[in-house]
Amino acid sequence: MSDPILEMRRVSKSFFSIKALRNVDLTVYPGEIHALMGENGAGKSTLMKILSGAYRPDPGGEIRIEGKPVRIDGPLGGRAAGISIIYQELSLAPNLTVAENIYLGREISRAGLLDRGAMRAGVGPMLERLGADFTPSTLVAHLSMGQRQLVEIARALHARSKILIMDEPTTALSAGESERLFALIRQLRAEGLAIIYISHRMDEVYALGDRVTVLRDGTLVGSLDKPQIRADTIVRLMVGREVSSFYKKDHDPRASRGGAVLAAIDIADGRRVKGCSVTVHAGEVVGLAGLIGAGRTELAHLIIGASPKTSGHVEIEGRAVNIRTPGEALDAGIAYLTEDRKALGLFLDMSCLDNINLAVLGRDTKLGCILDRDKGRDRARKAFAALGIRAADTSVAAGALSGGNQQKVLLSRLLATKPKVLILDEPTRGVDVGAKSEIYSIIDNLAKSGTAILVISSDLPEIVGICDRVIVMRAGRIAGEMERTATSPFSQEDIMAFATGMEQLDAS
Amino acid sequence: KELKSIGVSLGSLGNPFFVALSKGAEFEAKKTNPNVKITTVGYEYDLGKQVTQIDNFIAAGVDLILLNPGDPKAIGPAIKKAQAAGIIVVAVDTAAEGADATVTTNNVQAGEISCQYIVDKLGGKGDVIIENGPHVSAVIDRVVGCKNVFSKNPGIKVLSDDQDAKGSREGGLTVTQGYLTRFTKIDAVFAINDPQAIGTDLAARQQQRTGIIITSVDGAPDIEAALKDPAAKQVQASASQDPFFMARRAVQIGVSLLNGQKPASTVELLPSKLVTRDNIAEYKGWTSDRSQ
Amino acid sequence: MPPDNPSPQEATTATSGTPGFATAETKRQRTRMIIRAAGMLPVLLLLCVGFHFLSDGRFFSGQNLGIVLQQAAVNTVLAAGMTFVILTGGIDLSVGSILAASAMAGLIVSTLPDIELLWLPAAVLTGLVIGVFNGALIALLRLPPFIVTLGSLTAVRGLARLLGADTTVFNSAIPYAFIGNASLTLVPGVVSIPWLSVIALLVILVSWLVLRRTVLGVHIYAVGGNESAARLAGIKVRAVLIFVYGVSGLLAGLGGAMQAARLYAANGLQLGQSYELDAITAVILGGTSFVGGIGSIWGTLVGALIIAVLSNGLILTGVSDVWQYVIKGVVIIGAVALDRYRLQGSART
Amino acid sequence: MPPDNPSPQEATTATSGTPGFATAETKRQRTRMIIRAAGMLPVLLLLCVGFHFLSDGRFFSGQNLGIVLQQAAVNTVLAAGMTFVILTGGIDLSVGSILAASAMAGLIVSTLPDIELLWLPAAVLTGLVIGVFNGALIALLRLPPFIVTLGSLTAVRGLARLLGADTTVFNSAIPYAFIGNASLTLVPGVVSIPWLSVIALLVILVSWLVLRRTVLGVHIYAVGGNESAARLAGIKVRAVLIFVYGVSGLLAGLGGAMQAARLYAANGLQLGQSYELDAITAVILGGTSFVGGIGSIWGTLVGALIIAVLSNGLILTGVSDVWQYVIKGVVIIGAVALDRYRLQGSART
Ligand SMILES: Nc1ncnc2c1ncn2[C@@H]1O[C@H](COP(=O)(O)OP(=O)(O)OP(=O)(O)O)[C@@H](O)[C@H]1O
Ligand SMILES: Nc1ncnc2c1ncn2[C@@H]1O[C@H](COP(=O)(O)OP(=O)(O)OP(=O)(O)O)[C@@H](O)[C@H]1O
Ligand SMILES: [Mg+2]
Ligand SMILES: [Mg+2]
Repeated sequence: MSDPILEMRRVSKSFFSIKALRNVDLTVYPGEIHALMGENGAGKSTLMKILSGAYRPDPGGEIRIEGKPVRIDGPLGGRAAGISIIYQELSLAPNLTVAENIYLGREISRAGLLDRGAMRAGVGPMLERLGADFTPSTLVAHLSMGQRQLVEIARALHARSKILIMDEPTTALSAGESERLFALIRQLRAEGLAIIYISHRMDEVYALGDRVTVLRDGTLVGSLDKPQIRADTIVRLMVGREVSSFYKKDHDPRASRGGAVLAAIDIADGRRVKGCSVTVHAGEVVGLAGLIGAGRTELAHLIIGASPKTSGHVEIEGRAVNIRTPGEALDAGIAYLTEDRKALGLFLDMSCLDNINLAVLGRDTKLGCILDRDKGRDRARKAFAALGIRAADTSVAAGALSGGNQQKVLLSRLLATKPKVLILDEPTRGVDVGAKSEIYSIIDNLAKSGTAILVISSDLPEIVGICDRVIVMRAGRIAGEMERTATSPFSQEDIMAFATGMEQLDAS
Repeated sequence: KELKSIGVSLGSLGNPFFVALSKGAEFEAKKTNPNVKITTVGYEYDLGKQVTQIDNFIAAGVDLILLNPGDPKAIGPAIKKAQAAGIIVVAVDTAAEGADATVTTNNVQAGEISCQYIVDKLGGKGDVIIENGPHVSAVIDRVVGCKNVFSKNPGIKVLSDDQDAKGSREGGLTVTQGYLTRFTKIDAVFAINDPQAIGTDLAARQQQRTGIIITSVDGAPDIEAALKDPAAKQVQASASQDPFFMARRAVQIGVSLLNGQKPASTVELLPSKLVTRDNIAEYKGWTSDRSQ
Repeated sequence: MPPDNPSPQEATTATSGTPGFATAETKRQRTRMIIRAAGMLPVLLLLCVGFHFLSDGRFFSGQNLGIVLQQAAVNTVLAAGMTFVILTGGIDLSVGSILAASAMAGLIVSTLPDIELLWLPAAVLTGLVIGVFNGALIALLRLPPFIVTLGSLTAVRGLARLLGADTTVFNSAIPYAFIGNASLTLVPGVVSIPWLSVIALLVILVSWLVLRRTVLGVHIYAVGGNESAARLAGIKVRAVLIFVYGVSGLLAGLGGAMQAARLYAANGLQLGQSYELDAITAVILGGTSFVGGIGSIWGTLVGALIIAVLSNGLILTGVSDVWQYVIKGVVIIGAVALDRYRLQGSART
Repeated sequence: MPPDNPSPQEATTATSGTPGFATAETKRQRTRMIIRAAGMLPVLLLLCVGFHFLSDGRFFSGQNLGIVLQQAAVNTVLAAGMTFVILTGGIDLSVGSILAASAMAGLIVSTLPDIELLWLPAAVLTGLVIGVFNGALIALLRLPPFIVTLGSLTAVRGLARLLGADTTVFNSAIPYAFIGNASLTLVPGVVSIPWLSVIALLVILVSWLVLRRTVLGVHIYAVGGNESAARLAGIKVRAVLIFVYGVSGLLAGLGGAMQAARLYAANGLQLGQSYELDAITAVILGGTSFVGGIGSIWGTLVGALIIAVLSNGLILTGVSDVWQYVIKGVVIIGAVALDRYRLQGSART
């Protein structure tokens, strides 16, 4: 093997007295894709931020690039050292154009004046290579999450660095876009780049990883070479125990299946959703699949009254209900888990207690209006136990939890309303394997108890693994629907065919 | 009884008038007792703030309060409170209900002589403007005085009297720019104080409008300069006040009250004299050396 | 725009694998909580002690403390309302003008025969109506709070002047005048509290109750913390916004009534000028964040007291008017800087 | 929300599978862009025409337009600086006080023999120094802009008064007085523009150049749009913040110089009182968002003109002082409401 391009030795990092990393060693060779894995909060992003210069490590460690010790001072230092990074949290300025964002911090200028034309021209080929369907002069605010992710990728690639770090780059990408990205990554590997790839999705790690390094609680617990990369080994290293069955589907939809609980009929918003009907029965888990931008989130928003419908109506247990606001949806028994838990779900500065109780506070009053905190505390404590939320206690601010635990807190808020219908939008986005399997079993248990569940997901194995029925959307319309039968479970390929429109070609 | 400490609450200390007033008070108080402690504050035309300041003076244990009341009547209760704490209260520049004594310029008379000058110059006939200012009692009195004179002369037509030029040069300039566009013929402007008068003159000069007689009230240093300035010849007169002397009188009266001597009258009105371009040479302004 | 650093409690991810870790964390967190709750209290005490020495021991006299409390009262009431507004991430620039308009309305009613006793509700109601109007514009038309309340700062000032036809309205026999100038005696001859301060304290208590012990309070914090999440969580964001601006208006009206009772008079122009700045300063000194969602009403009380102590102390020590400006400005910046330093490493303000 | 700089290719978000969809979308967006670029211009024109009729055709006279331009000049300059600050998500409340201090400094220098010609640079420099000081406190100590500039609003006001020992400083022979009162003749006897407006226009042009055509400009927008993203991209966020507050201070200093040349006098207390509100109003009327990152300098110009037209028009039509307050407030709210209505369905402002 050639000489390592990057060696990190005894790197530690503490935030006030919290040790996020303790003496971590990492060695990366040119021309390899090095997967970095670990539970939420294990310290993966922190390690990478040290490398990119966003954080300064505690004294004592050492970073060598191509054998030479380097000190990385600030983001500019990271760039100078030949490192580029796609951060886990999108870090684009929404008010600037795609080209401006890609060139941010290293603009092309002539005599102090910006050369926008050169910048636009400079990013064009890169966008083409990524298969982007937007132009360099589009405002980032007008892009969807997936498209923004592409901009981030373009920015990282554009820097032409020796080491490329990707921190969960596919969380907002659909299968097609992901595939294109993987092809590109392989091509870059062939060009001799070292790529550090962080993901919670096992299939991606199998597909790409040449080597896997696993972190747990801020320490390095092991490195695996290609032949050793097996799900059970990785998971054992990450979690420290066996996680037996990953997808859990014990409920029997036919046994508990009652009438339709949710019937959304001919829903449209006049823009992105064009007449969609969806029914979900009691005790059934229905998947809503589709490419990014197919309009699944928007459909859910229309159902719960978060955006105004131009046509269609919603029936709950056969009765038409008029839903104009999310509050009315909750009253009608529909709870919605947002895909963007930081921006639209949680109150990061508020305690878990308040976050969990927020939607049902009205039930906790005494003397007409005074809050009965004990009831809420009780409910929160039960939720912590039931969903296995790991935090010091219920008074911890929600923003302090790891991604998986935040997701569970948000889920607890919905469950507290005892909904008849639960709409889960990307319920496991950015969540580690341990928490993922826990969320699956929560979904399974809810179905068993008769809740009607609609799962919107871009993670096809997940849809196949947990759903009884799947509805596929394409460009704002329902493109197809498949039911699982004992004899013919639907496959990822079937879903993709509907999602991309291939099934029409097949038929003709 | 010796005057040990004195509190002064004035309109706004950025106004040279009140600065001269506070200097006069300081001069006289120091003459009585060189170690006297003087606290001077501006209430920025906020009644609540002035009452607060009086409370603070009571807490600080002053012997005498010199007051330019924000409102003649409204300040009454606060004055009673101070008096109950054994403090002598003397109002300056504006009368105040219940004060132990009041020393003011006769603002009505000041408005009268300033506007009489306009009437005389115009021969009792013409279109004039009363350029109003902040609605405080001194300003209201000046306008009353001015209107007294104008209403006696049927040939005088008041074009407008309801614009607030904020008592400042800038306000005078801005408001007059509007007036000059609105009225094609203006023979005279009475501004309620000197800065407004100068602002008025600036606006007129900017638009090359001549033949406007501008008068005002105050006799401030900048009007002195303007009255001597050949370029500003439209500024013609100002009814002078003497803040330095006013404050000295107020302190004098306060000290005698402190020693149990009642003044002949509780209200002392200081007459205003008209300063014009003709007599400006003899005028002793606010900043002239007063330590004699 | 604040740094948006990780929140203080960050990092209590308490991975169950590390025992002892969690408890140490909890302890530290608790200490930090206490420091934060104390907020600007140390600064306040420092100022008091400092002024006591500089004023030859006049500061800590019963009489002077009464005066300070009384002077803080109106600003405390306005700042309490402002706290509600700023907690939702908004701002209310119109409180000074509302105060003037309410005081005018109150005094005018107090001079009418038969209904003179209604002057107090009239004043408070005037404030409430204007506040709700502000709130409706902000919540229903989704206009920026700064512009709406700036507009009413101007328009309501005009209204206040119109009400009294630009004169001072005066009524030395105004009913309930005792709230403006009398004190509530607790221990006869020893301890008595000005009624104005009693009212201010009651306002703070009720505000605390609403913010911390009712559903509405949690909703206010939620709207400030994350408005779109609040909407998705089923909170009636518009109603909450109308409520907070209504409260701010109502309390400005109450402030107007207090001022009227204190002065026996009101003037549309000379009342409440730039009170909004004092109220906002009190809120921010008290540690409430402009971003919304973070802050406490007790902090606001401390902030209002700091401002009152500063005004009183500077006059007590005989600092000249001009220097009072300079010192006040420097102390305000200094206090926040000190606070930032004290809380270093912890969350945004 | 999104500002100017509309890109025609915009909006190609459409999935390639839906032809027709894309073009409809593009069209709608393009219309919206044009409407948005026009901003408040329709409101401004409406006001002008309205006042023209109400004032018996006096509004659109060459002379009156000159007056309006001149009266808008100082506010335009302050608002230009404020635009830089608000674009980063901050606020500068101290511009009025800085203007006063700068004017004082300038006038004092103008009365000193030998160096009287230096009064103009002295004024501008005074503003710059104070502005940089604000910026340093905000950027280096990470204090909230509102509190820092509120503190300097007070402290610098004190400074301005101290400079002149609380008197009005005047100098009827101040050098370069022509910039305050004379006009630049373009077509002799027909078209002439007040020098004050020429300066204001230059300031707007230079601001536009900096904001839209330089690297620094992009960085300012980036800091306002997403501060942490800007930091991660290697932008020197602190330097940017110090720069914008420095610019705001410098332009306030220039405003002070303009005011001094116009009035031949300065008074530490009276000059520039509550100018910050006018400047902020102009910026917000111009469509710049308080959140930062969104807005344009041309909008600010229109906003400043609206304010000037309103003041001038109300005097021209002979509306009394009290009613001017009411009408101004209502028009400001109405203008923003109209704008919101016009842009309905599009993103946040
Ligand atoms: N800026 C910060 N301040 C304080 N603590 C932090 C900060 N950033 C991270 N941490 C803590 O450091 C630990 C590691 O976090 P990190 O983001 O590196 O985890 P991760 O492995 O990337 O998790 P995920 O898979 O959820 O992205 C966590 O306990 C986190 O709470
Ligand atoms: N805030 C927004 N502004 C502009 N366009 C948007 C916005 N949100 C979504 N879109 C666009 O609307 C279309 C449908 O989006 P929607 O979020 O409903 O799709 P989705 O199938 O849920 O995909 P995702 O997985 O990205 O949420 C996409 O083309 C997207 O680009
Ligand atoms: Mg991470
Ligand atoms: Mg979605």
